[in-house]
Amino acid sequence: MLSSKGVDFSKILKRYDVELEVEATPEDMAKNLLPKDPVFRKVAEEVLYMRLKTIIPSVTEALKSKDPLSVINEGLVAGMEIVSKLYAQHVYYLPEIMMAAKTMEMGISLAEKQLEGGKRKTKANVIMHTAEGDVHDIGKNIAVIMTRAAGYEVFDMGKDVPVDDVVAKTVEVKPLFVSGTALMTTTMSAFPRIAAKYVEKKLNVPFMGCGGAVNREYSNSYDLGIYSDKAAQTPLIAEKLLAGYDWKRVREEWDVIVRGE
Amino acid sequence: MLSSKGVDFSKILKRYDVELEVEATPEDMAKNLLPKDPVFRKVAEEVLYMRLKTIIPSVTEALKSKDPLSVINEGLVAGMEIVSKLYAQHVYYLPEIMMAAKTMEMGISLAEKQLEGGKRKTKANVIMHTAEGDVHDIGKNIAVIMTRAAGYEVFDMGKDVPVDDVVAKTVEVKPLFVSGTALMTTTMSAFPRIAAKYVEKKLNVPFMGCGGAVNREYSNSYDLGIYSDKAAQTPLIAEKLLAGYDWKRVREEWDVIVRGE
Amino acid sequence: MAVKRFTKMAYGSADELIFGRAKNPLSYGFGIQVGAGKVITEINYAPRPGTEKSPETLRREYVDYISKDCLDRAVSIGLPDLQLETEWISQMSESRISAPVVEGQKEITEKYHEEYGINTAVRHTIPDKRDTDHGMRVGMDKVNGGPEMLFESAEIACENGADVFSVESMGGKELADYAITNGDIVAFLFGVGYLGSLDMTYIWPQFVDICKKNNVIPGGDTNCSGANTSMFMAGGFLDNDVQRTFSAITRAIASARTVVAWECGAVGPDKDCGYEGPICKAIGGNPTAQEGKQCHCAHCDIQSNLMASTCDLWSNESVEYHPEFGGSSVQCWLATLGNEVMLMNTSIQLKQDKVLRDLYMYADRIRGPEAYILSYDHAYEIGKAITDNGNDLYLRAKAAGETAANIILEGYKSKELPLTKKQLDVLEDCIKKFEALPDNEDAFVEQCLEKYKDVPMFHPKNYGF
Amino acid sequence: MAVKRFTKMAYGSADELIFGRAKNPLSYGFGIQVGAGKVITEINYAPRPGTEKSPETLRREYVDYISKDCLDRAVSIGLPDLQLETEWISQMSESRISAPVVEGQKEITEKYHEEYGINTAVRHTIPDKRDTDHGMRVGMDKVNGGPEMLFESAEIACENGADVFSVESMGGKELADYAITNGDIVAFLFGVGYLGSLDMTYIWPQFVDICKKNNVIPGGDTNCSGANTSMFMAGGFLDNDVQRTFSAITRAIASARTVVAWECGAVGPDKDCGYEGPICKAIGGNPTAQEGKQCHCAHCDIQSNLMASTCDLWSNESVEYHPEFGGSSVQCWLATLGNEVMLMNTSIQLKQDKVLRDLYMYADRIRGPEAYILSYDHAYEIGKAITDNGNDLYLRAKAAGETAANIILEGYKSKELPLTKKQLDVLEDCIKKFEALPDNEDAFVEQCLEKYKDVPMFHPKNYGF
Ligand code: B12
Ligand code: B12
Repeated sequence: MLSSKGVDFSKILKRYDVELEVEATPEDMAKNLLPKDPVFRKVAEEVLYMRLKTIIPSVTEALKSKDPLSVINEGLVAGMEIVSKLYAQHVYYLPEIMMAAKTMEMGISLAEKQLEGGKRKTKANVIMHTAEGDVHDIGKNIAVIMTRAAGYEVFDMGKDVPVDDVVAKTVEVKPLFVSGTALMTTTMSAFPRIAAKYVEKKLNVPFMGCGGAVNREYSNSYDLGIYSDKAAQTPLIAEKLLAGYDWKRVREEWDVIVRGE
Repeated sequence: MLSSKGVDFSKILKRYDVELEVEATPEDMAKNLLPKDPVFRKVAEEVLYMRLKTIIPSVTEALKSKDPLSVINEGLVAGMEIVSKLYAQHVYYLPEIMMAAKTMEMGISLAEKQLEGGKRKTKANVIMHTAEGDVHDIGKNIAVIMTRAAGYEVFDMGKDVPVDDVVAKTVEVKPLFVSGTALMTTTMSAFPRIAAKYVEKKLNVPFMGCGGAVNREYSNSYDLGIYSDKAAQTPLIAEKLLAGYDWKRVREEWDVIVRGE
Repeated sequence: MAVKRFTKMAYGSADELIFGRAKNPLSYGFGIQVGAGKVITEINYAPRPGTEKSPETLRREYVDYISKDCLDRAVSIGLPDLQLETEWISQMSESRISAPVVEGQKEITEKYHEEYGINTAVRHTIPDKRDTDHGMRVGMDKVNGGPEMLFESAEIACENGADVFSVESMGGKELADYAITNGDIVAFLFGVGYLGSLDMTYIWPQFVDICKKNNVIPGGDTNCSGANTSMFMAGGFLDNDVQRTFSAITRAIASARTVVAWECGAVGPDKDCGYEGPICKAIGGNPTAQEGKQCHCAHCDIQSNLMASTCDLWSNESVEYHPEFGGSSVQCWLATLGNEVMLMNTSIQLKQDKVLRDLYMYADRIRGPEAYILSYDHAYEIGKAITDNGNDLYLRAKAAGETAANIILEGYKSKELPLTKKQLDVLEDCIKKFEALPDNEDAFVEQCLEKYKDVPMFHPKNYGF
Repeated sequence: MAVKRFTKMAYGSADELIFGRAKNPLSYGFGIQVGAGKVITEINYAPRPGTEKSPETLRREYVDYISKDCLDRAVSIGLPDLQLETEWISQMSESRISAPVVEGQKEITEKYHEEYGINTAVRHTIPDKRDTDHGMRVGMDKVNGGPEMLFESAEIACENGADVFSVESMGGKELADYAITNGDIVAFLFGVGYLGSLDMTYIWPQFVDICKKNNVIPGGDTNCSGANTSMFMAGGFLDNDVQRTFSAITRAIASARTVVAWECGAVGPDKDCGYEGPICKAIGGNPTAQEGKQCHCAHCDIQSNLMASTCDLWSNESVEYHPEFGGSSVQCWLATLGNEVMLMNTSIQLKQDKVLRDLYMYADRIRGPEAYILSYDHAYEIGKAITDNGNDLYLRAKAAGETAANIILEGYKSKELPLTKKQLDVLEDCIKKFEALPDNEDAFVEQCLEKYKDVPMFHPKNYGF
């Protein structure tokens, strides 16, 4: 092997990950973001630090002094919102998102048991699936978790889902929007087929085409189609849909929306 | 410099040009293709061997015993047809095509002087140009020559030709088809604009979109649009148009047409 | 077909590992010789959306457009050898869709071989559409017949003209997905290192039989579904959804799984997208297809030059067919790919191949932990850890992971390989988890079956439990 | 600005010619150093059709999409330096269209430099839209004002933030087109070698002034319109509309023209698409941008590795912006391009750069006559023929062409370089035509003005006659 003695590797490559390392710890960053109230703060911290083992006792404890809805919103969801911020700042990464979401969900199901009707009111229904013929579902799974964490009721239909099943489910649950994920250029053609059936059935539901194979141009090429590039963008777009934007307006203002401004 | 002694270059690359060299000479190949009649043969040979200096005397001589139209068709054009065949076989190359065409055209203008009306009947009018904003005209120039050589009256409008000028010329000369050449993705958008104006004006003229930037998909993306990949394909497509094919049928049978079958 | 585990390295030392030469070279197709002193270009492609509509349009896309374009460009630039790889799209499990493609590619590669003297071959890589919920072994899936379909696809490929057969098998994927998204290295070891190896031990003897019957080269498999997903999500310096130390360890574990195909009688070349190739080649001595510098059409990696240092075929992974200024996309990528191959072959002819190998390696060695462990010296060490435990599927995969983790830690401590604090944390966490593991298979399996019983889509019966 | 003809070679021997190091290195932009021991990546791109519609959409395309994508990917893969090149599209002659792009690219390159520490710069290459029929010198074109527009474009680029200025000037193109399509080497010598040099001597001092005033690096020019068109039409082994011996000679002639920019005060880097770069660098010692292996997105060439052997910047020529599996097209090509650069820089650090240079060179040396004459030993010889006649624009271009022709003939006779009969015929024909030429400028000019008076679009007044 040639010797690398005296080689100046910085002339060859730059380890931007090391050079741009974020020094802050989750603890530092969360300090000013956590709820002031000590009870909510405790619950939020369980989510923030992904304490799967202590989330149940902590929520149980909190429910003694607070009503279940505020435990959910001011404790559990507040914690998850900090997680999302840390993720955006490259302090947290995917596994943390997944674990924190799991922690939060455990807390929510517990709190929901004490809620009237047994279910908190979510922001809206959403359907997600991976396209017919396509088994690439990791991206979809991530999007599901992030969308749930943002307060939506997500119907996850799984992978390789027939077009007609998606349409039937849409009729059934009247979602705010439906997303499809396709990682193959040969499967993404399911999207316009679904959208066409919506149009036929006069279902005015935005269809979000996503996944590695899909690009914005493609998702904008059929009526009802909108695009999302990264799982973390879903809540941003969903919010606008909630606020009454239709698919055309989402398309027009897309660049601004996904910047989160 | 490292020594290349003993290096087996065949392990690195293959000079397919040398290995597949066509042994036949133009003389060999033309033998059975030349007209039998010695007068026409002489004229055809002048074209075939690009004899710019003797074409005039030879045609003058031929016109003494033959009528001008057959000198053109059975002598000059027949010679050019052989040239096209040799080109297809990689015995002749571009410069030979250009020189032979020049030779033929000199002969034709001479023969035409003795024709009634002073002009031979060409197969049809054709308009060619390079797109507005685009100066890449070599490909167009080659296509012009090849189309003329195939017996069409070509109106060469040059390069960077405004859309409206093309439309006006189309109204004027009623061509069999119009071609545009674009080498830049930012100029080829002139084609659908031209085609749209034809549609507006109810001009049923096929518009052939060509040039390095253009692909078949693009040329087939607007009404009236047809595609040609190489200059040598123009006569093949033109023939079908003459035979009454409309732009839709040319599109459908394109693969077969350009194979010359 | 008897399964023969690797308990000895094919190579006596790391320094023997080099591109273009394998211990067990192969000849196949129309004049292709792999691992015999020359690197071979392998081009892969994806059809345009919509062309899957009918057998005719798909055949035309693969044969008349894609294959023809590739062969034309290969001749145009003077490339002496070209292997095509067709990764079957989902629809091709149906014989009426796939058979015409396989036949057509055989025909056209033969035609170009005869007309131009270019050496050609086609690799067919079939999809593994088994569904863990429905069952992964023959007879289990009464709904879709996924396992039966897998072997049928192999037959279609082999009977209609494949020169090399490959698959990207899915055994262990459900746990790999879980492991990667949750950062759980033990789940990966269990899913990919252990269960994946069991699954391959189940499917590969059957593939090898089908290949032998049809005189087709049984190439190999890859852990695309595991280690590549992990690498992909670790990404470049702006991504790292997953930590790169984690993904490097998953790669090492994956190598213990990928070699199973060869233990079952496959002979290489394995698949380009198995970045574990350097380790596998060191163990088994069979030719390996790799990708990197010219596979950015398909995905971004940060060990692009390094991957060339030990390859026998050099691939672009895949590119969608569409137009570019320079021709069709397959032509453009083929040309840059082929030129890399020609550079490697020039170095062999000029006896400078070891220099070029080391340049490739050093260009990326410290770019990330995965590059670091795939540097041929380290790849050899990891291979050694596997063969030292060759007969124990659990221990060898664990040894691979642990060895990789320690190599990275050593590299960091010696200041050769920089790491971020987070990368180091995750690395140390993995080492701790490895250390806490039982030292025998039974205890490990028992522990994992319990721990991962709720992982979605995981059913122990799929692996013979 | 005084014009100083090259009458001496910048280098004492061919062996000193190598990638990453130039006699006259340069620093500019945000930390970019060229020719100072490191090769720099230069990426070029074309906007999607339709984006030229408005200043906003075009700026967004170039800055927010293309430049951002490139910079992101450069950081992602760990590339230390990146130069962007914007080849202006036709519409950009209008300041309201081009100024926002130039400004925007300046801003974003600065931002990335500050945020990530990546070294960055932008080269702007303006179009030469002068029309020979309307007149090519200032004041001649009353219709479109083409010559005035040319210098205005230079001002727009330089005043709004270009780091490097370039142009692909068109002097001699009308005769080059004629020469290439008709196989007339004398027409090429006259049009490109002689008239083109006169034209560059006219325009370049003015460009250099504009650059100096704005503190912009005057890079250089290229004979894209001549020798590249010829190379393009000679193509690969399935094309050769033009014979490769012919196109190789046009390349040598073009080098005598391209160096004129430097004689007028430009300092490099010249343009990637000037494959005459190795010859120019040998003569002038300025850094040169080159392209090859990773420019197949733009066009097919058959000297892809060889062109890297003497480059200072390494370019992809151009790729249209569109999606690929691996990201956007610019990202995918940038990554493979950048990896080549990182390989070169690794070889410099490991002191194996001369080995890698020779591997690049031998990979293509005998692939075709053009590669053969651009091999650095031969490039040096051709440069020498030019500097030996440095003060005579006619004789030096003729010497370049003749020397190239003789190098090819020698290569053929010594059995190093294979040629087809047709290639040999055309070569011998060119040599004969060179030999028949007069030995002084006046006689040559007189003869050509008469011979080519009917060439379409040729007007002697454009060149001061
Ligand atoms: C991992 C992988 C696999 C794994 C999949 C594991 C799994 N559980 O998903 C396995 C091994 C199973 C696999 C199989 C195959 N694969 Co695969 N695979 C990949 C790979 C390497 C990475 C994909 C991935 O997981 N990316 C990471 C995730 C997180 O990204 P993502 O899904 O795009 O999601 C992100 C965004 O898109 C977005 N998103 C996604 N969904 C949603 C939804 C919403 C609402 C929102 C807002 C956002 C969003 O957010 C995510 C994160 O930000 C890609 C390579 C590549 N370049 O993409 C090939 C790739 C997709 N595979 C490919 C192929 C060909 C195949 C096979 C056919 C191979 C074969 N012959 O067997 C089979 C397909 C079988 C089938 N019918 O589907 C090709 C597809 C080419 C094409 N034709 O288009 C690719 C591109 C590889 C290549 N370059 O050739 N593959
Ligand atoms: C030569 C050339 C030039 C020459 C043109 C000389 C001339 N007289 O045409 C010069 C130097 C002038 C030039 C200038 C520029 N160029 Co230029 N140029 C090229 C180059 C290298 C070759 C083009 C060529 O002549 N090909 C050979 C001919 C024969 O091919 P063709 O025209 O396609 O024709 C064939 C077929 O298409 C067909 N055909 C063509 N027309 C017709 C018609 C019919 C009826 C039929 C049947 C067939 C047919 O038949 C022909 C032969 O079979 C290309 C590279 C490339 N990859 O294409 C770039 C290229 C086209 N140029 C490019 C650019 C950017 C420019 C400039 C803007 C550069 C600048 N900044 O100055 C300017 C443009 C100025 C303008 N407004 O147009 C880009 C375009 C990118 C884009 N945006 O789309 C390219 C692709 C280079 C690149 N990869 O970046 N260029």
